[in-house]
Amino acid sequence: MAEDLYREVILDHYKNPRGHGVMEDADAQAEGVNPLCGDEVSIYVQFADDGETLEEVKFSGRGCAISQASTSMLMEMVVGKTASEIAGLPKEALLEEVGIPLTPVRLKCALLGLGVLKVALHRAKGTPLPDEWAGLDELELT
Amino acid sequence: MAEDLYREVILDHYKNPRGHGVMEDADAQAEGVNPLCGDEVSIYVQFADDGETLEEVKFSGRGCAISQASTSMLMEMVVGKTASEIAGLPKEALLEEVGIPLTPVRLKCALLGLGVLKVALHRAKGTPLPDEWAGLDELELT
Amino acid sequence: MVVTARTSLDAQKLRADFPIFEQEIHGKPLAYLDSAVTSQKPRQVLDAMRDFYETSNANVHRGVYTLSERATEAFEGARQKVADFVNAPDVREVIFTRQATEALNLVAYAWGLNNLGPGDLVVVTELEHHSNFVPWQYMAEKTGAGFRMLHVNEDGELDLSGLDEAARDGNVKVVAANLVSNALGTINPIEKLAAWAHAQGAIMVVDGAQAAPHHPVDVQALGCDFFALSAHKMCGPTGVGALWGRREILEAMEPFNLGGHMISKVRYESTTWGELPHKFEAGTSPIAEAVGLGAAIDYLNEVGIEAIEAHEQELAAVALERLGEIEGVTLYGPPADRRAGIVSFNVEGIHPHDVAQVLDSEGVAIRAGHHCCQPLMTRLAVAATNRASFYLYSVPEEIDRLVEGVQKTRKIFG
Amino acid sequence: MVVTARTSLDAQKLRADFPIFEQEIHGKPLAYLDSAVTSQKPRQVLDAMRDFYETSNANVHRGVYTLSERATEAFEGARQKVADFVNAPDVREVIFTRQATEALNLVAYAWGLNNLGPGDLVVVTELEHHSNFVPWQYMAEKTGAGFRMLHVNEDGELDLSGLDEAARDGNVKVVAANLVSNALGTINPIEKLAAWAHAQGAIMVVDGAQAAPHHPVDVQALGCDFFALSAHKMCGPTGVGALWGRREILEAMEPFNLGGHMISKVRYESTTWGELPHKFEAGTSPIAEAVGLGAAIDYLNEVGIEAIEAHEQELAAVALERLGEIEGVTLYGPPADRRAGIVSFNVEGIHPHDVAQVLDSEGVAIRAGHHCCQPLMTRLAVAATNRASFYLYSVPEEIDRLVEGVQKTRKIFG
Ligand SMILES: Cc1ncc(COP(=O)(O)O)c(C=O)c1O
Ligand SMILES: Cc1ncc(COP(=O)(O)O)c(C=O)c1O
Repeated sequence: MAEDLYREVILDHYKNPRGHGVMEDADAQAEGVNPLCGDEVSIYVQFADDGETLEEVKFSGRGCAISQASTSMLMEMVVGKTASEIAGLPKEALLEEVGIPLTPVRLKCALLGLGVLKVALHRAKGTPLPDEWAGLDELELT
Repeated sequence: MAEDLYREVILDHYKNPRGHGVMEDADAQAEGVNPLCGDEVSIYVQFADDGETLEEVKFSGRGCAISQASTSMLMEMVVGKTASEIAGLPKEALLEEVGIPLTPVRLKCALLGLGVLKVALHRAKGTPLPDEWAGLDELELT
Repeated sequence: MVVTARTSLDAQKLRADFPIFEQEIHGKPLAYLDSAVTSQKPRQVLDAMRDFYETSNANVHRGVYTLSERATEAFEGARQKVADFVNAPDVREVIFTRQATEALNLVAYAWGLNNLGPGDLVVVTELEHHSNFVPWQYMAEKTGAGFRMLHVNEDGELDLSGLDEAARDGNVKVVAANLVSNALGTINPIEKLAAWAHAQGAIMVVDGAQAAPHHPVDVQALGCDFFALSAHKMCGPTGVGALWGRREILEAMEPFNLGGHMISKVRYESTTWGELPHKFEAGTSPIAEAVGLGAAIDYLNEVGIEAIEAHEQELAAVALERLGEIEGVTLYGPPADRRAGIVSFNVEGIHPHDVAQVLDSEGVAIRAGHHCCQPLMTRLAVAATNRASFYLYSVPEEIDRLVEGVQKTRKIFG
Repeated sequence: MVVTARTSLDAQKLRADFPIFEQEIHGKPLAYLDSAVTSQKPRQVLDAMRDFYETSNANVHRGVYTLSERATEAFEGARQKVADFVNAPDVREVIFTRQATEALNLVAYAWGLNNLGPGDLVVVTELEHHSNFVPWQYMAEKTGAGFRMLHVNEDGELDLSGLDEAARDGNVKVVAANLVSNALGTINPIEKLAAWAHAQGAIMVVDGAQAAPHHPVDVQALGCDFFALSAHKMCGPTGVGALWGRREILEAMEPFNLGGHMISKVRYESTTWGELPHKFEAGTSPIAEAVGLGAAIDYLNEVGIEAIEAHEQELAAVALERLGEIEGVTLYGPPADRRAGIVSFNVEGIHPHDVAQVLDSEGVAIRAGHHCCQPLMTRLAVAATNRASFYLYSVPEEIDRLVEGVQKTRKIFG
């Protein structure tokens, strides 16, 4: 049973996170904490010359396999997309990638990175931050 | 059943309270309220020349049959006694006079007058006011 | 023949849901006419709580394991039921408290203490229960704000013409009123009070403790900013109540109780608060009790709040008429068609405690006292009243027994 | 042959009192190792509450009628049980609250807000649960008082040598500490802290939430001024807790929540407070919950608190040893002979949430998180730990399953 919870791809992203690191002089940046588990994620974005397209993204942080793997997967998903595309990215798209059943508590872990990224873009570009992200009600998006 | 609750003597004291009235220039005085029922009793004492013996007592107030009748009975009991005798008067003595079974709530009604009298004597003569009267914990003895 | 199409309920049948009626008091069946103070509980509610403890008991929100998920689902499900019950726009606006009293204190402390000051005014009504009176009186004193009371007329209804006078001496910041008075059954015009409050720039705080069990509630239609209720008066357990508050206000507010769960980050240097509703729910919540409240709401919805209200008003009308026929009985409050299922009265020359005591010996439970409304008692110039109050399980025979009991009391004291 | 004469309990037999163990989780029997967060409830407690609702439900103190008298007797009887349980000198010193958190807030608000000011200091410990940390931090900030934290050493035990340094910068007015740490199981030297506090003229506030369920409590021997506990951690229901406070202090204090029941006289002009304990119990109390707490205390007394503590310490010692043998496992807290039945640990490279998730799939419920002790987590330089905690119904096989689960987690993440 427990084996199904952590598919190989999750464990792989957890152990070998993509885009892991810190970016100096990022164009957009935010960090978030899931105070329930202590998951922490910081996300850094560098835009392409059009000032819209995400050219490079990095994340740092620590936390459970779900939060770190899903953020790693997110990094792969978003490069090359525009800020407004990501603002409109439904959480289901990420959850599909993650691909394991998640209880409400773990859902917050899985969506931490996406929430932080949306906040970073909202701050840098004024992209909308719909109310549903406030629904991640335990997140402190600072 | 209900008939047993209100013995003839209680009803008699209630309808014809002994010592009912107000005393100007009383030597000792106090009033008390039972905030649960709104029973109110004021007691006035005049001492004999020895400054110790209760020569005259009066009470005024309003409230339920138990509180008013028991205070009326108390008036008859205490005339001629000294302040320290009354300070030492156990509540059981009054309750025996009242002579009906009382639930904890009604007990507070029945003992209101005695509490007020003890406070009046305590103030005027410094007679002891043992902790058990604080046990009438809903009483505001002002 | 015309049949009036109106929702109705079968109180005699509903009684079977309430185990308490299976006993006798002093050899007589229990006639419980004190539902305004606390209601009896149907089996459905007791079962829901027991089932929670036996299958799902765990702390909420924090556990990764199955029991805790189940508990969280049950608890948050109850929150949704409360939100729907009062027509809250957002479930996060519903905060679980101990009871209505604590809900009102939450507002008085977390909003009042931080927003009131000299030159400001708090306006309450003469009909208030101490729980919506004393917190405001206290906060006014603590902060230097003024405290004003809106009076009632002879019928025990608010005299709204006094509002502008109340506002004369300062800046009205809070208007606090109950929707239904527990002492007289008066139904207050909250919509008008709220409109007036908002015109003054004040918040409107509604004590819904006596309304929620008996009267359809729509916080949006009322136009209020806060609404408080208690589970134990609406077929639910003791130990839980709820506060609904307008989101913007709740978000801008300081927290009340502090501790576990209501925080985001705790550092030696400083602490940041969690999101709604958690910010206001410090410590372990009354979890099983919230589940019980949810089950009570299900029960009330099934019976139908409108049907409950109509049933109670019918009983109150009969009681008013029958008691009014007894010599020496004074009735308080508005006419039958403008009141909830509450009947307050006095019997000449007989203290309410004595009336209630005689009634108890006949198995009839009514309230005798100031009903936590001393300012109103002062206005009525009485120390106390007798009060009979009805609920969905009340039946007309209980009114017969009430009337007979009052007559008997008069005979004993006659 | 020598038989050691020591009270002991038969956990396997006691389990039969707890209906929750009759179920399976993911096809496995439930191993509930999260009792530090909330305990499971024995049938005896659930029955007592149900019986109350079915036979005696009414509001307390105010009713003249039979049901209300019965309810009052049950409720005040529960207060007496709490008083005896903590060896309070006077039953009126016991105040029912929602939980330990609210009990501590009561002190922080009603005492702290009115007695602290610039130049004063509040001292808490690094081991505090947020519920005995944040209220003091907040009140210090509100009143301008200073806020100091007593640190722990490597073993997670308080370093009392830091006390005088804490006192250097001001007038210590409050010392707040738990008797048993929920994060590490540390048992704190309250007697010493209280003596030091009193020497400074400070009050000693003890968070007993984690102690009361597992450890004999004598507030007089501890020498503290306040002691807080939660029913739900000690086989009782959610929704109720208790504060014990020293009578002179309680009497001199302002009230906390305001409203019905806690008053003496309410007038438009001013209000006077009721006597202890009512002054601190505004509104309808958690009546059935208090009755449940009383039944829980009866249950604990029957089993024997000393036997419970010995049983848990035995389990903790085994768990520490077995977990310590697993590669990559770090244990936190004091040695087995100086701690309560709580075991906090981490597994190298695996986040506690992942450990707990794998364990849940094996039917083993443990806690993963900061345990509402973020300042301590900062000190330990971890975001979270795994925590297994035991109670009277915990059995050694559950430790086997815990150990196997940890090993399995390591394999998955290996
Ligand atoms: C030491 C300690 N203090 C306080 C609390 C808070 O308890 P409650 O949430 O019941 O108020 C807990 C419970 O987690 C605890 O373990
Ligand atoms: C109108 C009103 N407000 C407030 C209260 C207080 O309710 P609780 O004691 O449940 O907080 C009551 C109950 O008596 C009430 O009738």
